[in-house]
Amino acid sequence: MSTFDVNAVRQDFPILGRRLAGDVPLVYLDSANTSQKPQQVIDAIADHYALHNANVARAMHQLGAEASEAFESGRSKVAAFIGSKRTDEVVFTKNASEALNLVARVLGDAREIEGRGPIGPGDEIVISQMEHHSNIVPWPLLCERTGATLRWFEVTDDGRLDLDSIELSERTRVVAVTWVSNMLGTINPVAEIVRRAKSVGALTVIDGSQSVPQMPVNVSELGADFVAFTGHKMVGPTGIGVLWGRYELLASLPPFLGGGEMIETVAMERSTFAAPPARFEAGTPPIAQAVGLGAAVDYLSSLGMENVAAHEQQVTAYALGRLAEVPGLDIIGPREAIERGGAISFTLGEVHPHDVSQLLDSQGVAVRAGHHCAKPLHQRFGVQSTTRASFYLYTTEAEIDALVEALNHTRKYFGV
Amino acid sequence: MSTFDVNAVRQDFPILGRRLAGDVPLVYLDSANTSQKPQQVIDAIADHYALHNANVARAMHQLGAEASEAFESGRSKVAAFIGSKRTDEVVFTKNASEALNLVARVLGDAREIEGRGPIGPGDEIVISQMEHHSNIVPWPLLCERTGATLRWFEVTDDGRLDLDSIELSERTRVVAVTWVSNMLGTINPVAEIVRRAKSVGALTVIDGSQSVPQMPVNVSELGADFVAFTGHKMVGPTGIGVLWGRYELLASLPPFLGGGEMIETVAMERSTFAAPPARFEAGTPPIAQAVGLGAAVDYLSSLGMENVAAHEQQVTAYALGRLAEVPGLDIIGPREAIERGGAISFTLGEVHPHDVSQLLDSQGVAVRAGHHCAKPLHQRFGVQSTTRASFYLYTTEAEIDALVEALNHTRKYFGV
Amino acid sequence: MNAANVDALYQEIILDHYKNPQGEGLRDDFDTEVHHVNPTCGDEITLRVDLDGDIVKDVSYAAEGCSISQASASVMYELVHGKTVAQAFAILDEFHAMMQSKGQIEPNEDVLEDAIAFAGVAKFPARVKCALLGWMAWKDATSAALSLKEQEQS
Amino acid sequence: MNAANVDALYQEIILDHYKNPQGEGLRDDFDTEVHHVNPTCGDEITLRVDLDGDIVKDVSYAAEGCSISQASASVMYELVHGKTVAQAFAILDEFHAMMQSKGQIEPNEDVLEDAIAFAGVAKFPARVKCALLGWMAWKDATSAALSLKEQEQS
Ligand SMILES: Cc1ncc(COP(=O)(O)O)c(C=O)c1O
Ligand SMILES: Cc1ncc(COP(=O)(O)O)c(C=O)c1O
Repeated sequence: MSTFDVNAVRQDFPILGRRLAGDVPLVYLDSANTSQKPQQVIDAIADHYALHNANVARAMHQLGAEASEAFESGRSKVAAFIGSKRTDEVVFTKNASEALNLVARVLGDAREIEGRGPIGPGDEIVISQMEHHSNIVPWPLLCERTGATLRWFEVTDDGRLDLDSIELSERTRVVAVTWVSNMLGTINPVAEIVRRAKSVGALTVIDGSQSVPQMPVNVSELGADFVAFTGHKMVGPTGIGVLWGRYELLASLPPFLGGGEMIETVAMERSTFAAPPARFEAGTPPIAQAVGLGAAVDYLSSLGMENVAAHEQQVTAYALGRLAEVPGLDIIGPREAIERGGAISFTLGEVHPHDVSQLLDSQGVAVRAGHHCAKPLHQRFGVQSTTRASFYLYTTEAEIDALVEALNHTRKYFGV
Repeated sequence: MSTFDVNAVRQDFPILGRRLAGDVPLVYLDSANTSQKPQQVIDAIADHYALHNANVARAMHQLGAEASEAFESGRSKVAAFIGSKRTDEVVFTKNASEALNLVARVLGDAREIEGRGPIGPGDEIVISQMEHHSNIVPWPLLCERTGATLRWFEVTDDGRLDLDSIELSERTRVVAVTWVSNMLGTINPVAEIVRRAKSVGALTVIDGSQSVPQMPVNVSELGADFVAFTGHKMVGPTGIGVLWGRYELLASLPPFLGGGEMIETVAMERSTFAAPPARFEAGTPPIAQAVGLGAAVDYLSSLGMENVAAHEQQVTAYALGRLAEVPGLDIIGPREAIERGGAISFTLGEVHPHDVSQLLDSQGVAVRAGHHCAKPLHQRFGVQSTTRASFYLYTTEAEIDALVEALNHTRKYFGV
Repeated sequence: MNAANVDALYQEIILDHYKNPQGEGLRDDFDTEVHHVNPTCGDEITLRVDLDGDIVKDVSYAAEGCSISQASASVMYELVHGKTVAQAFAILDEFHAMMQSKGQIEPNEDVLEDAIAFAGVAKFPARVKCALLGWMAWKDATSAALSLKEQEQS
Repeated sequence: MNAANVDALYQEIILDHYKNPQGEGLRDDFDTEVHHVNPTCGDEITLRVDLDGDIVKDVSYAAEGCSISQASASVMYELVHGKTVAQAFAILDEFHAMMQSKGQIEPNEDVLEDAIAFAGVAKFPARVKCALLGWMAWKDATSAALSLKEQEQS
């Protein structure tokens, strides 16, 4: 635990040495948007292309065997990283958004879901007001196709899910919520949500896009049916996401996209489909990206996810303290580092978030401004947009100081 | 034209220097499956991660601007490479399979398609017997959802599309065919097919997965409605494909996946959708992969696609000649290098293709054995599987000689 | 000039318009109303156009957004109201060209007046959409108003 | 041993079984029939199982595939027919373990007899599926036959 050394970690990330316009050093506080990549991941991808590149599954020659081995070992590493009991419960998608859409599509298409029949009129799909657009948009579309009704958990003034705002019932078929909010930073009581959903026989879909990168995750202990996350937020490459699903459930669901390796046999008019995960991976998969993601989870495991989480916690606590000193700055979401991840959204007096982020950028501080793909949640708090600073395993307290200094400069610039 | 030097080209591909088991050099003849990558592409990806990585569109800081510029310039390069008049006609997908599924899904979901109403019972979808599974499986699924009927062009004994095997009519809504067969190598008369489809008011979907890598392609001159292809077969990375679509048509179609950047505005129950291409790119796109694909088309353009096509033609002609000398070897598909790309599928007496490819592999010669995701086409020729050798811009005549030698060794080994 | 030099972006004129927006508010006389959103950041504008024959009689709007998008709507109001539709479209074209130029085009001060202050914005690609939001809304609303009048006449 | 050494893969015994497959053909007496496909390459087998109480009375099959998959079905026929179901499952387990071992397990010749010739195949990961095709079909058909009998009895 004591071996986590943020300065040593930073040496692995070449981009952190960049200098920006005006020769100021980069202060990257936008990791909830996408994380930076260590040299180990960059090299793993480059080496794969340079020495082992071939298509997988289909190719029986030596390069094909090497590429298949590298690709499938990416899958095993991810499975081990999230505590999946089976490797074949890990489906590779292009990002978390595809993973969530995949679930919504195939649940809508299924004629039978674990003895409860298809989803239809009278059934309810439950999400929350705290979701990223990727875990909102697919669900009303499912409701439109099936006749089911959309309901959602509301959010309290201090940025927590209000689990009593609606009641789950036997009509509830799916409960889809985020583990950690990408806007508020809130860590939701997903175990409790899974328990409640199970007690009424509903399936659970957990959006782990912000939790898997930040904290130790064990999908088997969680007991959810599906967990979705994305490579680029966990020091891995773009172009790859993961849908973890309970095997028997995956095996009972219809395919999503057709083609390539997802078939068992094809005739012009009718095909039969392969077992999971292949059933849900049409076409050439993200091969080099799976290799890169494997290297990413190796990297995270070598640091230790407890250490990553502890560091995140510490930096977040420090940031919450320092930001409270900035006059006119208003944090939306939990103000204490309790059940809270490293994303802090705030407003700064009347200065529009775009203008805040522009001024911060001129000082080398990279944050995000806008609705962070969580428009309903912004509406909930009566703001059109916010500025968000988000932290990760390479973030230092000195960078938080730089943020605060740049915020004070911004206040002066706009005279607030 | 005379500047194409295959030996110089080979220097750009680090993997071509690899030695395999038994210290034999690699003879990579599986490029129709996936192509190898030049150092220029590998470096472009690594540099992007090391120096310019950020999320796109959403990020307004300097790194975000650099990443967006790099990503969108990948799109512009692809658009220019295929002669698209507009950059926003290029939609990035995860591979060609997703591009084809996307078209089939949104055409099935559309309530209105250019004044002809939705696809429904009585309507016909036309494909061909020569398609890759990725351009077969989505279409019966569309027919199932809409009640339309699937029909297909048959294939002649010499491996050409029989355009008179069915007649298009006013009931024909979509004609989806491959430009170049990945099994037979046949180059289809797509311009003529587009002309016939247009004359009955049908939409055309061209699978360019094997043509875009091999020959100069101009989608504007072709006049099709959609063209799909995939990055990894054109010296680009895995994890990225392209759907080119006519803008007005794309703009009139419903979205495919929901989330991230594909929205205009989101409320819990109803969202409005962004203009193409964003509408069809839910979630974080394949950013580094678009950068890599940009580098790939730069590489191809610097060689000149006429030169690439001429080289392919020359190597294929040489291979067809040399393979004809091998006793018991039977080529399926055109036997002359006329209207023909660089994939040659064959049988070798009674020796099963797996056994052929295993023996070739033991000599360092990498080919593919199986049905090459074209099972109905294998059935058409009464074979369960074939061995396929396929060539690309780095293939030499010496490699063809090595193939022939290894085939003769295989004949001896199995006593045929 | 680079991203560190925000003064190029936040010209005095822009900050003035931001603090004292001209023509703001939604007025009751209008032919068409549109609502535009910048999907990336959520900036919004509701905009109404009132044509009197060939003349842009009024442009009224309610906008929520950053200093650049707000100031741009204000400058746009000043430039187009009272002009003929043809003149106003010519100004739009000039403004649009300047914004797309990445700072390579010398802006025409005679046509653009106060709007030349936005020349600096063209060097900040992420902000170009902010500066264009109001103008694109005006273009849409005016085009719609024109086809409306055409239909009425036929 | 490596990919260049194909003799490790194509043992005499395997080639013999390939050329003279044992028990081939679909016979009329059977309890269950299954059809298995190796999706990657298209190799296929149709296989029938005939149980007589505890005894695997017959296994009959029609297979289309490579030397490894054909020879494996032939060896499997020899090993399981006439054995008790329990014995046959034990042999299957032993074979399966050998194939998954990447060549790390010393195969048990007493149990596997001719099938130890497949030890070399375990070193060619792409071919493991070929060697397992017939066995997996037998496992499926036999499991189905067993539940059929159970149902009949209850
Ligand atoms: C003709 C053809 N279409 C489609 C595909 C599918 O491409 P991908 O696997 O990249 O989706 C391929 C390649 O396998 C192909 O050869
Ligand atoms: C909570 C949450 N869910 C889903 C996503 C979507 O991830 P991706 O853009 O990789 O699909 C994100 C990231 O943007 C997120 O923060």
